Amino acid sequence: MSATNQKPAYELLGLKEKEYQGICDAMGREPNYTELAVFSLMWSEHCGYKHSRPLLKNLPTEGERILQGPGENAGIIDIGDNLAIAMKIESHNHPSAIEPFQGAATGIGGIVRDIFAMGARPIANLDPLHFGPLEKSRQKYLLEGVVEGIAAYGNCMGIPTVAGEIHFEDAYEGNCLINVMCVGLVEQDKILRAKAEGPGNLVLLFGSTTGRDGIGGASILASAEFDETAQEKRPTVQVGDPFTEKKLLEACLEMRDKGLLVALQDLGAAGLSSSSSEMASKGGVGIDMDISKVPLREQDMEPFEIMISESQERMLAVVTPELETEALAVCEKWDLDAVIIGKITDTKRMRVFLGDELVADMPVDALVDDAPTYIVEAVRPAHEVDDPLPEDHYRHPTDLNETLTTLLRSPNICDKRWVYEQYDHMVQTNNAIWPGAESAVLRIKGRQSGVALTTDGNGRRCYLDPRRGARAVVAEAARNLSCTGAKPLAVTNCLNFGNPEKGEIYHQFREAVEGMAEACLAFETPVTGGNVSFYNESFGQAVYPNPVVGMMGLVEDVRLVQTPGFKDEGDVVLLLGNARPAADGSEYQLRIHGEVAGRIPDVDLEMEKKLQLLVREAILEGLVKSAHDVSDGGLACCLAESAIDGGHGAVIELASSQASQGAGDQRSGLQADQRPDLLLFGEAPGLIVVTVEEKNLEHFAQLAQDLPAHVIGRVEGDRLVVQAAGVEHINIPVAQAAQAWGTALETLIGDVG
Amino acid sequence: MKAKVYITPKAGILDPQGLTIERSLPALGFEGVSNVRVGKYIELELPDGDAAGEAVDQMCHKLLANPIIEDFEFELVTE
Amino acid sequence: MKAKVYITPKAGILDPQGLTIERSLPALGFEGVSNVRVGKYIELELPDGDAAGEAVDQMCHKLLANPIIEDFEFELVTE
Amino acid sequence: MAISSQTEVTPVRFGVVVFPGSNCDADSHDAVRSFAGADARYLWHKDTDLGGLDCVILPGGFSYGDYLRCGAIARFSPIMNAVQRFADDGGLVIGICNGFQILLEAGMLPGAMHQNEGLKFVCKLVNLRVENNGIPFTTGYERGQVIKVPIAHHEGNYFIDQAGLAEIEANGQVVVRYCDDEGETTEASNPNGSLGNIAGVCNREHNVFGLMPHPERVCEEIVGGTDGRGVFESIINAVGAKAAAR
Ligand SMILES: Nc1ncnc2c1ncn2[C@@H]1O[C@H](COP(=O)(O)OP(=O)(O)O)[C@@H](O)[C@H]1O
Ligand SMILES: [Mg+2]
Repeated sequence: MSATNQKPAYELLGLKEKEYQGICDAMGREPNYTELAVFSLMWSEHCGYKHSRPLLKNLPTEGERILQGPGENAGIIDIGDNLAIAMKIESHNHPSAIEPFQGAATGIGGIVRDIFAMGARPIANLDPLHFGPLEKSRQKYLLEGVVEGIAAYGNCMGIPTVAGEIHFEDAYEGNCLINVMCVGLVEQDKILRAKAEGPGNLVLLFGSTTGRDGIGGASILASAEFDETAQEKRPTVQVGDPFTEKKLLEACLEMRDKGLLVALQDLGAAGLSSSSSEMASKGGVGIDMDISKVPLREQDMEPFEIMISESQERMLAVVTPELETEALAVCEKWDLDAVIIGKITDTKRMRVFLGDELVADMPVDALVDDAPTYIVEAVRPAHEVDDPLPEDHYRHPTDLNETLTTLLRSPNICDKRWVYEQYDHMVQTNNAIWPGAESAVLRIKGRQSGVALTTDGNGRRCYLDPRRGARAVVAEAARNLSCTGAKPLAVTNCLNFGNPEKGEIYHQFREAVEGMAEACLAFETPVTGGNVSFYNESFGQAVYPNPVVGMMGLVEDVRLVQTPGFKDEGDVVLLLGNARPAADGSEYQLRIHGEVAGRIPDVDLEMEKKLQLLVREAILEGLVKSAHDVSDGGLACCLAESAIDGGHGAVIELASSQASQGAGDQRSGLQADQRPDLLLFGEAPGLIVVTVEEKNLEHFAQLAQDLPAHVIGRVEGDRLVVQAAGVEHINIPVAQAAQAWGTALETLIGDVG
Repeated sequence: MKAKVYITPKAGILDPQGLTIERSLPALGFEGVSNVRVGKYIELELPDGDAAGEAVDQMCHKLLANPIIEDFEFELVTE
Repeated sequence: MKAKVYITPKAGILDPQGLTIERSLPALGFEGVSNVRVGKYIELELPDGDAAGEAVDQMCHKLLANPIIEDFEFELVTE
Repeated sequence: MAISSQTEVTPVRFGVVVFPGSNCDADSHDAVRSFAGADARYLWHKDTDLGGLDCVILPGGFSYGDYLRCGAIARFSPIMNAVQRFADDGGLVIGICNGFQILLEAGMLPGAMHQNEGLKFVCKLVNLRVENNGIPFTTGYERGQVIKVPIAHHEGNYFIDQAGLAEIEANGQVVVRYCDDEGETTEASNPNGSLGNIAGVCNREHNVFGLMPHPERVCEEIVGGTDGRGVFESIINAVGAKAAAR
C-alpha cells in the first residue's frame, strides 16, 4: 500500500496528468475524491472511447431502415409491419479470462439488458468466441467455463442461443475473446430510449442490490486511504443472477406496455455514474441523486463505491411523479428492489447527495462528451506484405483425402454440437433454421417473414491484412445470410484489438474500421452500434486484430429458407463466383503448412453483391435446394459439409473448360489447372455452392445471366468424389468424413463417452 | 480417512441462491431468517497418512472450490 | 443465532457430480480417493430462541432438502 | 388425428401457470392456441383460483432460477394448492420440463430429479417411445410409437427407489421413455442417465402427467416437427369425451 501512496490519485485511477488538468478545467476546481473516481471511469477507454471515437466516425450508420444507430443501448432496424429488431454486440474478454463462467454469464446479462433497455424482448443470443489452442488445459478450462456460463445465463433467461462461432488460435492463448450479441423484437411504437426528460421527473433504480462488484482501479485508491480495511474493500468478481434478470426483463416490458417509462437505461460499465450521466446528457438535463437510498448488499460502502459499482441486474428509469406508484407496483409484483433515488433537473449537472450532504457536483456534458481523444501515429507491421506467397512456396501434400480429413477435424471447422447443445437454442419456438447452418433463421410469429442472424470474425485473415480482412468479414456475414435466402440489412460490431497506444495496433484498428466501412457501404448494411475492446494483450503479445461482425437480415417468406445440406440424389451442384482460392491466411496454410503468412485475396464487393442477390432470388423462387459458402477449409470442406449435413454423397468434376450447361458463360475462378491442393483447400471470399434440381437448371441459368455460375457435379451415392481436370483427388465415404468432422471437438476436449 | 470439505461463497460475493431462498422463506412461515448463503459440502475418502491434509488442500484449490469466488475449509476424520 | 445445514445425497443413491470428481482426480495427481459425495452446505441466521432448532428442522424438511434423495443434518451456533 | 366432434362449441380451456422464472409459458400458450378446439390463458403463481379450467399446464423454464433444487421453491407458490385440489378432483395437469420437476417436488408425481449424468445442460431432439397410450395425454399416439421431441434441461436424470419403480411400472405410470430410432431403450439413447430411460411419468390416477421433453416445441413443421401435437390433441379429445359423457 505504501508504494501506491506516492503516486497522485488520478494516476492510480489510470488518468494522465493532462487529463486530470482537463477535469479540473471542466470542474472549475480540483475534483474531490468521489468526483475523481467518477471522472476516471467516464474518461476511461472503455466508456470514453478515447482511441476509437475519431475512427468510428467513418462507419456508415444511416439507412432507410435504421430507426436507431449508434448512441443508444442498441441499434434498431425497421423490418416492416410496425416491427423492429434491436441488436447489439459486446465483449467480456477480460472478465472471462479471470473467471470464465461468471465472466461469460455476466457478459450475456449485460448485453441482454442493453436490448430490453430499448423496450425489445430478446429473441436470440449469439456468441462469437476465440480461444487459444485446445491442446492446452487452461484453454479447455476457459472453453468449458465460458460455454457453461453462457448456457447458465441465457438458458435461464429463456433466450435461445442460436448462432455464434468458435476459433482456436495461438494468438488468443493469453487473451480469449468472449463476445456476445443479443437480438430483440419490438413494436415500433413501443421502443424505449435512454433520454432523460422533464425536470421534476423521478429517477427509479431497480433490480439487484449494490455491492462492491468490479470496483477496479478505484479500490486501490480506497486501500491507499483506508489501509486497515483494505482487505474487505478488494474488488469482487461479478456474479450473475439470471433469475433476477429474468424478473427485471419482465418488469421492464410490463412497464413499457403500461406506458410508465419516460426513459430506461441499464447499469453497465461504471454503474450508476455512466447510466445516470448518459441519460441526462441525452436529454440535455441535469440529475440529482441521493445515494443513501441505494439498496446496498454490503455495509459501509463509500459514496464513490456506490457510484461506480458494477453490480449486475440493475436498471435506471425516469418516471413521472404521477406514475411513480404504478411503476413501483410493477417492481413489487416481480419481487424486485426498487427505490426513487433522485430527480431530473434543468441544471445539466450531476449532483450526488448522501442524505443532505452534497458529495459530488459535476457538469454532465464534460463527463459524457469531453473525454479526450487520441490519434496515434500508425505503423504498418512488418508481417503485412504486399504480395501473396508464391504458390510453389507450399510443398505438395501427397494424399488429399487425408488433408481433407485433417481439415474437417480442425477445431475451427469441425462440428460445434458440443457447444450449442449446451445452449437452449429452441426456446421461444421460432427456429426455422437450427444451429449448425450458415446462419440462424427465426420466424416471427404471426408473420410470413423471418429474421436471419450471423456473426463472423476471422482474426487470422485480419492479421495478414486488416483492411481486406475486415472487408471479407462483412462479405462473409452477408453471404451467410444470403445463403439462407435473407437480405442483409444491418450490422453491429465488436472490435477486439491490442493496445491502441502502439502504432502497429492503431494501424490495424484504423485499417479494419475503414475496411469494414467500405464493405458496409457496399452491402448497404449500416452499422447500428457496437463495442470496442482494446488492450487484449498479455506479455506484450496482442491477439489477432479481430473485428467481429454481427449481421441481421430479413427473409420475406420463412418457409423458403435454405440450408447447406445436399437434399436429393440427382440434384445438380453449381459453383457460383470467380474468385481464385489461395492458401495465404487459410486454415490449410495453418494446419497443414504450419504458418500464417502472405497476403489474403481481396473481396470483389461488386461481384459479391451480384452473386448474393442471385442466390437470394433463386432461393425465394424456390429454385435452390441447398446453399453453402466456400469458407474455412475451401471448396473441399464446403462440399464435405454439405454432404455430411445432407447425408448424401456427390461426384464433382472440375474441368478446365467448364461445360456451361445453360448456366452463365463467364469463366469460373476455379480453374482445374490450378494446383489441386490450392484449388480444393485454398480460400477466397466470393464463392458459393448451390444445388438445383435438374429441371430448374435452365430457369436458374436465366436468373444467373452472365454471372459466373458453373455446373460442377451431381448429388449422388454415399461418397464424396472430387476430380479436377480428369484426375481424382478426393474419394471418401461421407460417413467417414462425418465421423472425422462430428467427433473432433469432443475428442479434443476429452469429453467422450 | 475421510475428509469433509465446506465451500462457501466469498464474503461480498453475490449469492443469488441464498438470496432467493431467503426471500421465499417468509411465505413458508419462517420469519426473520437472514444471511442465507449456499455453498457445497463434499465428503471423500482418501488414504491415511501425513500427506492427506496437504492433498485435500490441493484438491480444493485445483478442483473442488473456485478460489476466485469461493472460500473453503476442511477437516479430516479418522474413522 | 446461526444455523449450519449439511445436505448429503442419501447413501446408495447415485451422485453424478461426486462420480465425475472422483474420476477426474487421478488426472490431477490425486490417487486413491474414493466415495466422493457432493452435497450442500447452507448457512443462515435466525432469531435466538428455543424454537430455533425446530424451525431449522422444519425448513430442511419442507424446503432445503429433498427427502427422496437427500439426508440432512444441522447445528446451531450462538455467536 | 381427428378431433372428436364436440357437442358444445366451448373450446377446451387450458391455463398456463407463470412462475417467476418460467420461460416456456408463452410457447405452451401459443402451442395450445394453434389447435382449433382449444383456448389458453395465463395464471399467475400467486393466484389461488383456477376459475373453470379443463387442463393446467406447468410450463418449462427456471422457476426461481432453479436455485436450491429445480422446482423446490415454486412448489410452495399459492397456486399450487389450487392445482393440487384441481388434480384431486380429476382435473388434467401436465408439467413440462421444469413443470415436471415442480410436480415431483410437490409430491404430485413419484420420484425425484438428479443432475444429468453428463453434468451439462442438454438441448437436442430425442426419440421417445410411447409406453402407455391409454392416459388422457397420449391417446393420440400408438402404443410403442417413436416420436421426436426436443429436450432442454440440466436436471432430467429421473430417479425413484426400487419399490417405487416396481409400482409405477406395474400401474402403467411410465408414459414415455428415451429410445433410439428403432424404439430400443439403449444406454446411448438415454440423454441424461434417467433410470430405465424414463422421460415422463403420470400419477396413479393418470390425470397428472410430467415429462422432461417439450411437446410444445414440436407443434409446427416450420420449427422442426409436429410430433408434439398428439399430446395436446389427446388432452382436447379427453376433455371433449368427458363433456360428451356428461
Ligand atoms: N465498434 C463500434 N461501432 C459502432 N458503434 C459503436 C462501436 N463501439 C461502440 N459503439 C457505440 O458507442 C455507444 C457506447 O457504447 P457502450 O459504452 O459500449 O454502450 P453500453 O454501455 O450501452 O454497452 C453505443 O451506442 C455503441 O453502439
Ligand atoms: Mg447499455
